[in-house]
Amino acid sequence: MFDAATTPLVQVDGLKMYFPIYSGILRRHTGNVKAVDGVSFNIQAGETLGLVGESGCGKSTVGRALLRLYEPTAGAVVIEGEDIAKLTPEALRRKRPTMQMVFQDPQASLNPRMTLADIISEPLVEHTKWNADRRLERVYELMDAVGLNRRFANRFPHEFSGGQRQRIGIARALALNPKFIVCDEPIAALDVSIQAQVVNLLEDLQEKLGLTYLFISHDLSMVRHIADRVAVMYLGRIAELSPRDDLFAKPLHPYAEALLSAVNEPDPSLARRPRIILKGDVPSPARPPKGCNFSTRCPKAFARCHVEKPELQEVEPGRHVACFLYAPQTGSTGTSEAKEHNQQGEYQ
Amino acid sequence: MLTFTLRRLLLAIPTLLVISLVIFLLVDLAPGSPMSEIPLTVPPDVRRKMMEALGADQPVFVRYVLWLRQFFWVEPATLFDGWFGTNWAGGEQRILSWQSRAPVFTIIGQRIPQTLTVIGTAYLVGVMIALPIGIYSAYRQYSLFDQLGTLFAMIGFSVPTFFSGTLIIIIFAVTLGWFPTKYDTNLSVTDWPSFVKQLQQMAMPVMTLGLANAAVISRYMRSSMLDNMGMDYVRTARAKGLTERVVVLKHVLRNSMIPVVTVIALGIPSIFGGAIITENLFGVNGIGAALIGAIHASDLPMVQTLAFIFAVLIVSFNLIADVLYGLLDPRIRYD
Amino acid sequence: MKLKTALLGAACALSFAPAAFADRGTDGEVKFTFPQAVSIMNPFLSSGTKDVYAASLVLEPLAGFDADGVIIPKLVTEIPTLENGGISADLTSITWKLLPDLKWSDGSPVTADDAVFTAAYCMDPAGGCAQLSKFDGVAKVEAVDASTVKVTFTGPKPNPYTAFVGALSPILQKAQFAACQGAAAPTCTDPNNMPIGTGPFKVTGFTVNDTVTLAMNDQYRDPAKPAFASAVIKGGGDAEGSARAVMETGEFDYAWNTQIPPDSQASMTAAGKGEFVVAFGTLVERIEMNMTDPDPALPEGERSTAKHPHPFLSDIKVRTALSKAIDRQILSDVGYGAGGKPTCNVVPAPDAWASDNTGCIAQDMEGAKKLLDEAGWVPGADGIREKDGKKLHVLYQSTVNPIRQDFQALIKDWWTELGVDVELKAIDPSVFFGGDAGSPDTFQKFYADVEMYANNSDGTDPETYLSQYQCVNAPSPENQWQGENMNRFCDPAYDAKVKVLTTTVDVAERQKIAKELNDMVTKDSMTVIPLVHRGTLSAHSNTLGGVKINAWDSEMWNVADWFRVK
Amino acid sequence: MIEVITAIPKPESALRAIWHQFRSHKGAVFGLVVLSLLIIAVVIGPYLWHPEKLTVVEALKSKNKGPSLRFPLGTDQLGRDMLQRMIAAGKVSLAVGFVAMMIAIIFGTLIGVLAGYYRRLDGPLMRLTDMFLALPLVPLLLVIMMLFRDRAASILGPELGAFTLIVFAIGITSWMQAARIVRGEVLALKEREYVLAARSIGSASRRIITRHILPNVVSPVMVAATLGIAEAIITESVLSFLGLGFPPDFPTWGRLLFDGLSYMQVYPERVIWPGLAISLTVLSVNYIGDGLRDALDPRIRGR
Amino acid sequence: MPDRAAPILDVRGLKTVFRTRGGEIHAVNDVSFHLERGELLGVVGESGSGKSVTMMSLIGLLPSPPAEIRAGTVMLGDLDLLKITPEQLRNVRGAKVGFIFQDPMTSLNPVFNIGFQIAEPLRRHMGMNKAQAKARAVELLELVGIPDAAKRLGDYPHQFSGGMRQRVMIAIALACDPDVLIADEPTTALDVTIQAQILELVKELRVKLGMAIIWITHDLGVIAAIADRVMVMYGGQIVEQAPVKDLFANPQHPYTRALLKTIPSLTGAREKRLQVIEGQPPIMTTAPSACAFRARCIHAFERCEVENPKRHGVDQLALGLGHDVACHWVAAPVPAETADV
Repeated sequence: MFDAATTPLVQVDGLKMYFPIYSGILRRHTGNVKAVDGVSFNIQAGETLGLVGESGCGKSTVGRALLRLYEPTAGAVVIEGEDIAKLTPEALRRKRPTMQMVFQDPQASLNPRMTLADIISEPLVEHTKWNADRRLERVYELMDAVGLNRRFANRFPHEFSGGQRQRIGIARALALNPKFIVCDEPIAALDVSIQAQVVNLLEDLQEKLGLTYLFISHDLSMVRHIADRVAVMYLGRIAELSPRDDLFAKPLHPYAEALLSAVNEPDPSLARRPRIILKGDVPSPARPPKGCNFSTRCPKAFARCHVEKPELQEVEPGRHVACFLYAPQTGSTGTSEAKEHNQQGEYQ
Repeated sequence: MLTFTLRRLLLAIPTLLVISLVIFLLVDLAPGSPMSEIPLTVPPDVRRKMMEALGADQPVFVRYVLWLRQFFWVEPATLFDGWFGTNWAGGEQRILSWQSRAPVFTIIGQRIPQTLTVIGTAYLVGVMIALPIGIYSAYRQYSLFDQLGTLFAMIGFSVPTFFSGTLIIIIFAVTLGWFPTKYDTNLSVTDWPSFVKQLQQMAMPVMTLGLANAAVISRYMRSSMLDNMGMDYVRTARAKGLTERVVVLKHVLRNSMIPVVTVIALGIPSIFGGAIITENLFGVNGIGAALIGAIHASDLPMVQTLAFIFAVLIVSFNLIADVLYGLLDPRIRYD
Repeated sequence: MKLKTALLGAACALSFAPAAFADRGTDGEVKFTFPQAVSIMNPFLSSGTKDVYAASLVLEPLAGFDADGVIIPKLVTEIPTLENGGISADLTSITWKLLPDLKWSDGSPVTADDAVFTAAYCMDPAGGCAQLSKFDGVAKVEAVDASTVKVTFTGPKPNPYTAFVGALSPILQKAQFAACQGAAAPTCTDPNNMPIGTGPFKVTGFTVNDTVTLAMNDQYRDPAKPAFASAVIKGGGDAEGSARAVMETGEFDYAWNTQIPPDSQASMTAAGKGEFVVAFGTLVERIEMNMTDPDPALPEGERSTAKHPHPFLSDIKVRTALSKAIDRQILSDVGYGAGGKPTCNVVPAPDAWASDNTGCIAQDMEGAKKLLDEAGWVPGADGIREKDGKKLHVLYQSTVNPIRQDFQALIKDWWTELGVDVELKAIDPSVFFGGDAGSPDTFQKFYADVEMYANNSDGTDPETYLSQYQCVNAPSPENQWQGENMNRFCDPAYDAKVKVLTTTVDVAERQKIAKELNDMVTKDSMTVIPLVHRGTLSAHSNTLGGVKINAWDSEMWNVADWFRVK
Repeated sequence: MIEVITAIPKPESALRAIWHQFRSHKGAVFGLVVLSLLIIAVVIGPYLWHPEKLTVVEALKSKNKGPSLRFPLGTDQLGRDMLQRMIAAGKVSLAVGFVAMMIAIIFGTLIGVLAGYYRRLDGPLMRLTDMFLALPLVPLLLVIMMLFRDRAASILGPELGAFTLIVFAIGITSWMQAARIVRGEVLALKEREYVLAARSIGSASRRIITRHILPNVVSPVMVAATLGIAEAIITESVLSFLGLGFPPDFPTWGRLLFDGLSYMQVYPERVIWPGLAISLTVLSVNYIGDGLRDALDPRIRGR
Repeated sequence: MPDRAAPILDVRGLKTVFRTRGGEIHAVNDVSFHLERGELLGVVGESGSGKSVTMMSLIGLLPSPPAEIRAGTVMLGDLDLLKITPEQLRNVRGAKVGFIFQDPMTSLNPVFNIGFQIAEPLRRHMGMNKAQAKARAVELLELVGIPDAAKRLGDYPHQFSGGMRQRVMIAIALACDPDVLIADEPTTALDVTIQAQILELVKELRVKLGMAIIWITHDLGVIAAIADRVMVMYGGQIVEQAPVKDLFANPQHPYTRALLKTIPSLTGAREKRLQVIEGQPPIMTTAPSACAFRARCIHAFERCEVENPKRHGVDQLALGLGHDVACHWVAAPVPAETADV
């Protein structure tokens, strides 16, 4: 998985997505909402990268900027060797079939006035010259693949339950045989008993079709289940990017740690992680703190955190953390110090 | 909020300039001549001389620039002089009506009071009728009252005022003899009998216009109330144990009023613009009657000035509606 | 002879004053309603009838006309005539003697200077005076002494009663208007709205296009008049509303110009609160035949000009046939009721000037058909007459006006029966009468085959009116379409006869020539088809006494004599 | 599997579903019935009702008659049969109302969609809309009619020319409300996830607009449209009154109403018939609009 | 149970029906439960399981029409909330029963400041004047942990973050010291770190104020963290009820079991594949005459198709105290083997 020889399917480098703020009488550009502020990661073919964080941290914006549904402010998004961020509109259009998206709200992401068949065949209309029969055949194939009864082809979205709608959304995303799918909180709006169905479906499809996922979610337990590696975002930046098992066993970044501790384990018999209650709220992305973005709420923050932004660095093999508590892997003192801090953190 | 308002005001200036030019050209292009009311016995050369005396023979752009100057400098200066006794206008030529040779602004000044009283009252009455109807229709959606309210609104939409107005005259003035058919603009309210007289002469135009206004606004009120009746905060209010009265008339109404107030604000220019047909029908002789009279007589300076004032009012009240929205809805802050 | 009638007229007017007449200002207020509101009180700056009539309550001419069209003195001691030497023997001057002790409503004396000023005021080329034609041919106006005004003409003037005669040319006060001459005339808002006059009333309040309030003039020359202490003129609305306010609700005493359908007249009269009165002047509703070709295919500038005669209307048989097919009595009944009567003359009144031409009154559909057959226009398969493959298609234009639209509908029916294909068009009056050379829809351009409107002669003498049908007066691109000869009638014999008329002094002779001219454009050539002799319909309440409607001067010519019936 | 395919309901059911939903709206059904009757009356009325052609004199003998067997709606001041005139007038009025409304709606929707969808066009187009809203309507109509009447008449003939010009003039001066409503809706719709989804598929803007935006602005447009018909019919009557509408012998309901006003007191039925016809049309169109709005929305329909 | 004091809230045989154009929806079917003083009762179930509707039925918060309460008694102390007049019911709402809703953004009226919104129930029920209400509002805001409480009274809901808004909602619900607090998914719309804050707060307040709480959620994790007792709802019925430890340690109803399995664990062994409950929750168009879960139940057998199971507790089954379950298979698990394949 970490074989340097294989080029990753998706390479994101220094992605920034600023939404400008205009103010004053002359509507001068006076600032930016830094929704995504310098994010870099790779996704290998066939891998699932989990992207977690709280609402407003910019995780969905990353997903959308990745498919250039937003025009990124800076940075490169290389998918299969082509920089999505710089393609011409026509080239981008031709590139679209390789990368698709599954949306959060299955209600909102389906046009209420189109039938299921119309919705699923829309990408086919756009990108193939197939006739209606050929398209319908493909629609049936896809419906079979996502477990929707063919009889439903002429029904409208509102006639389906949430889980079925999400299957429609997935079928639409699959229509053009994409390689890479951004799953933007695909289960957040679903009931618990349905979430599992959808996650299983995504996993099955990945296995069958060799898909690559960017799985955006705020549900840590689901991410733990599906992702191979996990990136934890906070206020537009990646706080930690680690292999799944490492992260869940021992989060390094204080934020990741607090986040994991806040999740309520449904099984009282299992050992509960000591809860770290963070104080206050997430700052506004329009006015991020001067130093580390997490410095305002971090229980371990020290002077440097308030003046300097830590970069994401590899501190252990495969584990990247943006925190001054950890020195880069090459240094030796940093690690032990970090561990010390970490220990303290655990028993707060 | 302030910067938003200032910005919108600045933007309004070029918009209004363009509008003024378009209006000027449009009115100028329109067919008709100020000479049409001159009897046929007046020979052509006399007519021509009369046109010259009006300045109507000047090229249109010359007249436009002159008009701009008069509108934006001479008239405000004259007004200022009138208040403070200064002499900014320096006796410069004001905008004169071709029809009456009187300054257009003097005429407008004479006519605003009755337009505001009558049309304003009609609007007010319309709003006062519409709000309860809209509120109750929404509160009892699909009830008999709601159906009747819908019918009332539809009738208000579909009956032209020249029809309803004439009908009202025949019923209330001719048959019942309750109200005078001609509005006396010289009546000044000084005591109780004159006040009653004023009420009597306002009754019919107010009825005619009130019906039309109430129809539109009650629809807005109803749909806005319906939008808000289902909101979560209504449930919260009920969960607090508040009475239905407080829930509906305080919590729901306050929210529903936000869009309705802006709709009401957007309708205000039409008060100043007068109601052409109604004013004419009842002899109110306000701004609307002045406009239609000026159009019939091809009194271009009058039409141009009135049309432009109307445009200014529309643009201003658009702005006011936006600002009101921001003031009423604490969630909205224009930056 | 003329003096005699004039004096008789004056005596008549005076004797009308009932004995019951009490003192000035004892009858309260008289209320007028005009469907068109008063714009200005200076008739020199607007010749809108509403303005002229309103002003006539305040401003007076030297002499006016009574209800029979007889000239009567107003501010002068007597009417100047050849006999009394008031008119010079060579007909080039007329001398007026002002009444003694005549005062303006502000108390200052009326002098000959005021008349001199008034003439200068109107004749100033920059002033845009609407009554300039009243001073046509006036060389100079001078004050012989404080009470004598002498008007000198450029040549002999058979009819010298133009300047200072009638409501259209009253006397202005020099003191008030001195600064308002020439280009400044329109800017003098206050004098224009509240002129000082000699009439029975003076203006106390004026709101443009709305209301005029007046109070009795304390300086009025007859100390017993007016009976009313105040007057108010409320304008606006429509004829219906005005009539209703007098006839049904009784809110007003007098409504001018209440032209409403005959049925409504009847029902309103039934309410019993007032009565309608009609004044027959010279107004004639007529159809003008276009003698030139209005074909849109012709190049602009040649359309409707003498270059191209009309393809079928130039044939007198067609014109006559169209006239014969019309039943004028029906038109009059349907449109005007008591306010109209069928006529075949363009000059229908006064009787002495009107031709006894009644040949067109009876409808003759068969005769009309025969004429068309003779002219070669025979019915085609669709019933429409055709000749040489061309259909008989008539574009018939008029102004927007319910009665005219009824007329159009009726006449269309008759003409359709005749086998003529009729296309109707109604044009907004402000465009039709606007005279804008840029508009295709003016009555002068006459881009249609026939057009219908009403026109009248100003005053009792039709000379100017009849002279309009001279060749030179045909509207054309050369004169910016400003002529009055709408149908482009052109007959050298007619022009010659008009010339004779302008130099003839003898009234009887003048009347004879006028009748001949009338016949030439009507029954002889059928270029003008008169339809209805129209009166002005007004209404007054039963409590208003002294009303004597007048078609030759202001309807309020004798307002000083009006009183409240108790 | 093949069995399953054959069992798939055909899309026709959608139409039936719309009809089914529409039928459940009592007001809409009433509106449809009334409007259909009016349309049928004006379309086949002339074939069923053709009173004998009277000469002017005969007609005038029976002028201003009240309703009778011979003249079901009475006669006018010239003795013309009101029923016949109402039928002829209805054809024109209904046609003007619908066509002018269509023009206004199409134009307004176009402007609204462009302004809402393309951020760069938003400012200029909305200024244009403001300007039209602020323009004096009557002079604008006068100018349009004056400039083009002759040309239209010469190309299309006096009646069709007048019709074309009138509906165009009314359309061009009444699209602003629709444009503003549509723009607001489009601004909101643009942010919906399904539009984003369409973009992620690579759909062109044109297709997104036609497939995703337009169908979803149907409801507000429907409301604007129903109001538009009434306005168009009444505006036509004002135009005719000012002499800028149809030739004077060309009756329309608005015109009959206007003409009848002078006779209102004596012969009230003269205004009642056209007034009733206009009001019924507007009323029924409004109710149909209500019903259609519900019926076209699959979410409501499903319930 | 009989030896303990009478429950603060006792609900018996509650039936609620929605009348829609498509027919009736039986949202709550014969629900009976009780709430002890000072107890925190967790209610879990998927959306549409009737948990919110049940709680709103108690104090008449459902819009009627379309909702209609068909049967049942709701005893709050001595009052039957279904029998008293609307006016009396209003006196209960906000005073004796507080309510917290899911979405703190939409549940607060956007156009009134929070000071006003907190003061409203105080003035209505406690008869306080403006100044008293204001003082109490400050106290309440401090109680729920809003810093600078006095200053923030004049702020509007949109000026607060999601967590802070929910604290305001709690302050409103607690304003009149209610005996019962009903919290309808109060943390679902919040981020986990904020949810943790709110849960801490509620735990604290319980200790401080000692009221009984009904906590509706679909998140078993939250239940595990704070509840004393749990009710599991499905198809408008209570299918299982137990003290919290008992439920997690010894779930009985197949639905409860499946639900616990579908949720991946954060700390436990990572399963290769998630357990799934196939199918969809039912829409109850008729009153239940069979087990509502039968279509998705791996243990379903003939009896499940014909008879709606009754709840059986400690008397009939070998369960812990206060643990009962409505399932034929649990009551007589004979044919389970055949169905289990």
